[in-house]
Amino acid sequence: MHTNPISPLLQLSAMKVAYGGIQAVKGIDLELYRGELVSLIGANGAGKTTTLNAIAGSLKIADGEIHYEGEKVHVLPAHKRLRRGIALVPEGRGIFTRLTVEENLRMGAYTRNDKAAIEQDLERVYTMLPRVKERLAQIAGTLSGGEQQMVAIGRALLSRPKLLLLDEPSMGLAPLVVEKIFEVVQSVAKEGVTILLVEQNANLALEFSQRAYVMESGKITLTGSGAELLTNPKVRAAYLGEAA
Amino acid sequence: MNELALAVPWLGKRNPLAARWLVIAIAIGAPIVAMMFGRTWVRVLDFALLYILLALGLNLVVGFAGLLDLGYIAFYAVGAYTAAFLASPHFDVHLPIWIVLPLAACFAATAGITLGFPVLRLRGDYLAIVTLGFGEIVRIFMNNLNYPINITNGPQGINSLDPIMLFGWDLSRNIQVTEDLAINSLFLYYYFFLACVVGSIIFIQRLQISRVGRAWAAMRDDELAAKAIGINTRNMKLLAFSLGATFGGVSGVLFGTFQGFVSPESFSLMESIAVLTMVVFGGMGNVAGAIVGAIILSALPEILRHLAVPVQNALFGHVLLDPEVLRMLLLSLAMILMMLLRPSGLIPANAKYSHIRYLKAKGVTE
Amino acid sequence: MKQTVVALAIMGIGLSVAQAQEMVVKLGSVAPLTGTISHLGKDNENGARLAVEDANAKGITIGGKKVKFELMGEDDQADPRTGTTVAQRLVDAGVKGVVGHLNSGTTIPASRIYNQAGVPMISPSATNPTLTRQGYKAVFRTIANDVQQGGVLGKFIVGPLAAKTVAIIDDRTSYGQGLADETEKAVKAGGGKIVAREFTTDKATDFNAILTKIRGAKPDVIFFGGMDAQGGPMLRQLKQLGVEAKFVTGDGGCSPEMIKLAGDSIGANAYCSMAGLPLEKMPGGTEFRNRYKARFNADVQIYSPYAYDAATAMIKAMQAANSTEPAKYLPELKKSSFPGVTGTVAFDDLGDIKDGAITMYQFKAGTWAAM
Amino acid sequence: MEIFLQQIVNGLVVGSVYALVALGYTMVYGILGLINFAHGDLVMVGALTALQTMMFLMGVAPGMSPIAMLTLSLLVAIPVCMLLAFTMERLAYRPLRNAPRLAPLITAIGVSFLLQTLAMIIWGRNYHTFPQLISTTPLQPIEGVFITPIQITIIIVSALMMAGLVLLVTKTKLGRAMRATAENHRVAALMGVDTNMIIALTFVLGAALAAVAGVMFASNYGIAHYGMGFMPGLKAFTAAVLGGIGNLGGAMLGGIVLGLVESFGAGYIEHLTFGFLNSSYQDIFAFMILGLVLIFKPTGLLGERVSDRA
Amino acid sequence: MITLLEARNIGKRFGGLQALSDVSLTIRKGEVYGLIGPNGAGKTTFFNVLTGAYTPDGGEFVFNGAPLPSGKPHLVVAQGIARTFQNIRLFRELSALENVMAGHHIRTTANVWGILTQNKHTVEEERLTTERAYELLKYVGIERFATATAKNLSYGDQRRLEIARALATEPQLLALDEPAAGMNATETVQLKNLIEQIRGDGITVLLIEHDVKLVMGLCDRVAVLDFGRKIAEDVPAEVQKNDAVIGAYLGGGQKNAH
Repeated sequence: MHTNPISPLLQLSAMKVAYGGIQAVKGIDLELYRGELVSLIGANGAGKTTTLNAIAGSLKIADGEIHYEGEKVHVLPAHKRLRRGIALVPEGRGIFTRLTVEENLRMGAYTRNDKAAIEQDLERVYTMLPRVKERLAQIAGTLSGGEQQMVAIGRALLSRPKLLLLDEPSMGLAPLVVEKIFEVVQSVAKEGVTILLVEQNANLALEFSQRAYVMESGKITLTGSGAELLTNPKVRAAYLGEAA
Repeated sequence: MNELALAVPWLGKRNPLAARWLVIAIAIGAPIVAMMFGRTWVRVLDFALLYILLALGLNLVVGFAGLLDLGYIAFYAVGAYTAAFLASPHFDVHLPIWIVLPLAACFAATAGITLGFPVLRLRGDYLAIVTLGFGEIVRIFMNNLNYPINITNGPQGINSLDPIMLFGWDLSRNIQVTEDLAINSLFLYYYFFLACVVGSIIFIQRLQISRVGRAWAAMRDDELAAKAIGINTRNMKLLAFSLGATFGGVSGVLFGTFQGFVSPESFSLMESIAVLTMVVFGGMGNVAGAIVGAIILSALPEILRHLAVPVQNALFGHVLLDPEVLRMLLLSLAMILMMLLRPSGLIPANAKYSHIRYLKAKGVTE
Repeated sequence: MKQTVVALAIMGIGLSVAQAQEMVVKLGSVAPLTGTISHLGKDNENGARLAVEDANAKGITIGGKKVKFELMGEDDQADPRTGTTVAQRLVDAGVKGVVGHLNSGTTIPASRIYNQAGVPMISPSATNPTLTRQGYKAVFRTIANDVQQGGVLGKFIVGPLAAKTVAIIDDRTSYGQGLADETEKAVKAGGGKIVAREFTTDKATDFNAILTKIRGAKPDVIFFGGMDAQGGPMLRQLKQLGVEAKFVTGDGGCSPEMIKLAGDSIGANAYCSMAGLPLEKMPGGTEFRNRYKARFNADVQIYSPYAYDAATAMIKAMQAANSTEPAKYLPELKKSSFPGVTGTVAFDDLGDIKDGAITMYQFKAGTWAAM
Repeated sequence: MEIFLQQIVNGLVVGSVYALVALGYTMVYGILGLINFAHGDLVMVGALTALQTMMFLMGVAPGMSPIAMLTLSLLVAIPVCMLLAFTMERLAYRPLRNAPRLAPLITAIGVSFLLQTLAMIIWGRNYHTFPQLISTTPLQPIEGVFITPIQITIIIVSALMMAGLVLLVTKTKLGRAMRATAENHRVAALMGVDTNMIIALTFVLGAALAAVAGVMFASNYGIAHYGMGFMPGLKAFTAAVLGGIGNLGGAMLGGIVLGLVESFGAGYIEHLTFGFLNSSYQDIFAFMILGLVLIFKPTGLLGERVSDRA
Repeated sequence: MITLLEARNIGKRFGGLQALSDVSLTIRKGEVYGLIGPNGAGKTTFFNVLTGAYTPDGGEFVFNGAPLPSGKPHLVVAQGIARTFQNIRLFRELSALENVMAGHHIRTTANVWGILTQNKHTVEEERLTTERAYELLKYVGIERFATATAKNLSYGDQRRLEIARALATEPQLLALDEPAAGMNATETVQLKNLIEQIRGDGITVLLIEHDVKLVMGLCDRVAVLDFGRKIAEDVPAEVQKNDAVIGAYLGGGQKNAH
């Protein structure tokens, strides 16, 4: 399909999400263009994860619209959105703990039937994530947190996504591991995959992102380039409680 | 009683007081109306009351405390056999009902704790299968304990249980009021059972609105949080098992003495399932649901039995399906459709665990 | 009374309006029509139905009125509680007599209700001795009880079969256990030795474990107290396990169904007992079998001839008393004595079938042949 | 000694059937957390459908070889059961996926009654003789130990079917998707798995196994009846829990263990309890073993710690 | 200052993950003590070990000078420690009032016999429990929802209800696990006031919180956990300046926005 290069790959308009009686996302607008790495930062409970889940189709939206490649995708179930190229690496990694590492990776290619290409992609993931390759036959639940995160990202890549949604890839990981993971994220971005990153580690996220949105209590309160926000005192305030 | 009154369609919400009187009137008048259709229906009502007792007891375990028990009928068996041992020619012991009833309640409660202890750690479906097994084990023991010593008389069952004597009245005999008017024994049983049911409802509602009822509900809704506020979940589970079992035991005694005959066939797995179905069908976790479920599901087969032939004759001009087949068909469809249409049961739980009247002074109302 | 009629009409009971000069007399038949032994239940009902239809065909007149008999068939689900409810239902419906129930466990509690209402009850199949020892005047049976049948079986095992060692299996039902216990007593009394006593259930299909154990005890004869649905597969498994002992069972296994279910595993070493004389030897016995087949498109199972005789006994008693009122025809029923399909139908003081002649059968040429 | 070996054979045969049926319970439980009470009745439908087909075939082609007849009848029985399971899932269980926990259980009991009643209407109340197309003449591989070709077939077919299922589940893409769905519906959907389809498929696969189990069960005992599914169903369910419900290996192990326990229980309990207990307690060994296992290992023999399913 | 709770070298391991290693800290009577750290740092695990949901692999807690029983949550509550949960865990089918009444369970004594006979003690206790629960609802400001079913309350109100329920156990130490998560600014301010009020009433508060602003504004002292270890313990102003803390929080450690 030929699409206008200037039109956004993903566009959320006035999207609201509610569950369990709580309105977690209170009408947000957000755009993502092809090839961008954009991050969504904010305190715990601000609605970031909910936003990602709504885009991927794990949660139904209450109001508003999600356009992807110019098409309304919020009516589609999650598995159909994946087929269109939206992949989510969920918070807490969502590894299938009882499957082996290789099986986890192959689950990523579930919708594909091009066997040869899958094998190629697997090889690419192995080169990108050498530590994963050493553990292919291991039950994924026994991996360390960092390794699991690698597997989760690798798995998402095997669906050949156009849009990759990453939910807190650094959560609970040691700084060295976090660094590794961000290297991977960057290399993925370089290959032209559009990335929307939710991250608590604001410094890191903003450093790597071209643009970022700041969420607070279900609303987007700030937006700008990564560098701009990095020096924005409001961002620091949101995290460390320093007087703004 | 309030829950039951509120459950009365239409009237319940508009005029609870009238609804309450209606419920009382129905409870008292039912057998008289039923008698117009024949004694069968009074007997059906008698059994319905026994099922209400069972359903109330099981609701305590499953609905209030959230413990799925598929072997509940075992306690019914314990009660019935206690009556058979203590008031029949079998051992030639003939104790009065006032001794048999509490003893049976104690035995059943003990059985409840015996079941409860080993299964404390189990949850959900594991608990279900182990309790199912427990029910079968009890039945199989009843069926086989005629050897090497004859305790239960095995599959032959125990016959000629003593009828219930109340203040010198023999409930199994009709009372001749005048020459032409006799009060049928079925009525006597009905009102005696009704008294037991009313007593049970009062007891259960008192339990429900107490620290115990709240602790059960808490445990059911979130066991971890219940522990975190200091509820000793182990003791509460055991209490639920033993109290639930007590109801089973009491209704077992009533069943045994009413039938005059006890045999293991009456305590099959299907009976456990039937009682559970009543509870879920009516609406788990509330007294009114258990009662309505028990009435409907114990009477429905009889009504279907009655209507199967004439209705088919009227509709098709001849009998397409044997009445018993049609009955099974409709019963199974009713179970499926009911759950699909109202998964929370006929009367979804709306149980109260506190008395708002204590807060009247503070201006709190429903 | 008026309300009652209206109420009944509402409930869908069309009160059958008798034609002038024709009196409708209802008889009840109760047996499990659902559940594991429903095939036997339906057989019972069919037997009673055939008797009623025969009587109607003959055109019987009682008390100057032409009588049309109607059979009310009910399902007691082999459940004691349902049994009493159904019994009450029959009494309410004004039946003048009841053929049933099938199991002793349901018959005993139900008999109390019939007795209270004064409605005669004849069970074609409940064999527990207790039934007729409750002191109820209106309770009868056309089948030999466990003591009668077990005694004969035991003597047969140690006598004609000359067994020294016997293994006994029962299905833990009231029938199977009662018969097995009585047979055991008789075998012991006759000097036989019980080398194994094993148990199964009326829902089981696999008996390999207990049969293997019995094989280890090497009995001359294996006796099974239970029904054909277990007996058939049991014979097959005996053969598969290479057991060559003789196989003896009671009337519960004395059916064509048993032969069908045992397939090619049944042979001349299989025996069974049945109360009464063999159908073939009775006047009208073979005829009964053929007519039954023609009418219901099914084979006689076990107890339908007894049900037929039970219903016939009631009808004959009514004719003799010239009344359909239970109180009036009950004395005649007690005095019954006529050649039925299963032998001479006459009751002793308790209501048991008198001198219940019990015939032993051996499997020969594809069928049970009287010995 | 030969008695001991014979009891092993007896236990293995029964256990294989239990295991096959238990797989169906465990698969559905693993993926949905639902006890599909009607699963046992699929065994019955399988057997009776096959019987009907055989009757038909005997009528139209009397000379057909037994193997061909058995195969054809399986080819009818399996799809019938699969279709039935699919319908069951779609109409009775799927709408209840988010309902209170006990609602689907009651529905399942209702479905079980319904299947039995329909079978009673279609096939009548009588016990039917099931043609024993595979020989039941016993062989004696060891003096005093008897085993029939049909029993050997049962053990082999069960083993093959189980192996096939294990291969399917562990080695194929579909199997991966099933395991992934069982572990986490949401994430599986994120991988592009149509979880509804996978769940329906699980039901259907279990039904196929049940159909085969039914035909083998009926062939072995030469008997078929509308109520025949209940007891094996109950035992198989027990076996599944014993092994650790939701776990394929557990279902197989549980089935075999249960078969052996019943067999040895009936054979030896009298000696072990000095004559106090006897084979009349055969049916409770299953539950006693189950109780004991669960007391010491609440998740069954091979079960893993399941997280709170509230 | 009197020490209320002392954690001595607490350790807890899950499989390969050392969730807590050698954590020691001291909470003084009457203070609000904050426990912060990035996601996965071990804060909630510390809570679970403290309240008896888990047994620690090493170390012990001393409360009011006596060791706390481990692995027996109801005994811990009896000693006077109450908690809330990160992902609210109310008794969903009970009303708000009943939730709080359930919380009073451990301080009441009616038994089955008393309940059956409705003796004086039982009736009186029940009345007092009801009134007290209502007072607590009022205390947290949601008394108007007393008869509403817990699951129907708004998120913020559910949080308050959970606190009221914990207070009903009559604790000396109230442990709050991320009470402000998911709250908006106004709700957070109200929560802050509530916690201050609780402290004012003499109850010691242990607070896990992500909202650092809230923690800094509220706590007397703060401990920071990172990878299961305590990396700092001090008054808020000092903690905020601590490099290790800034590194753990804003990430990377190498990038410092000062």
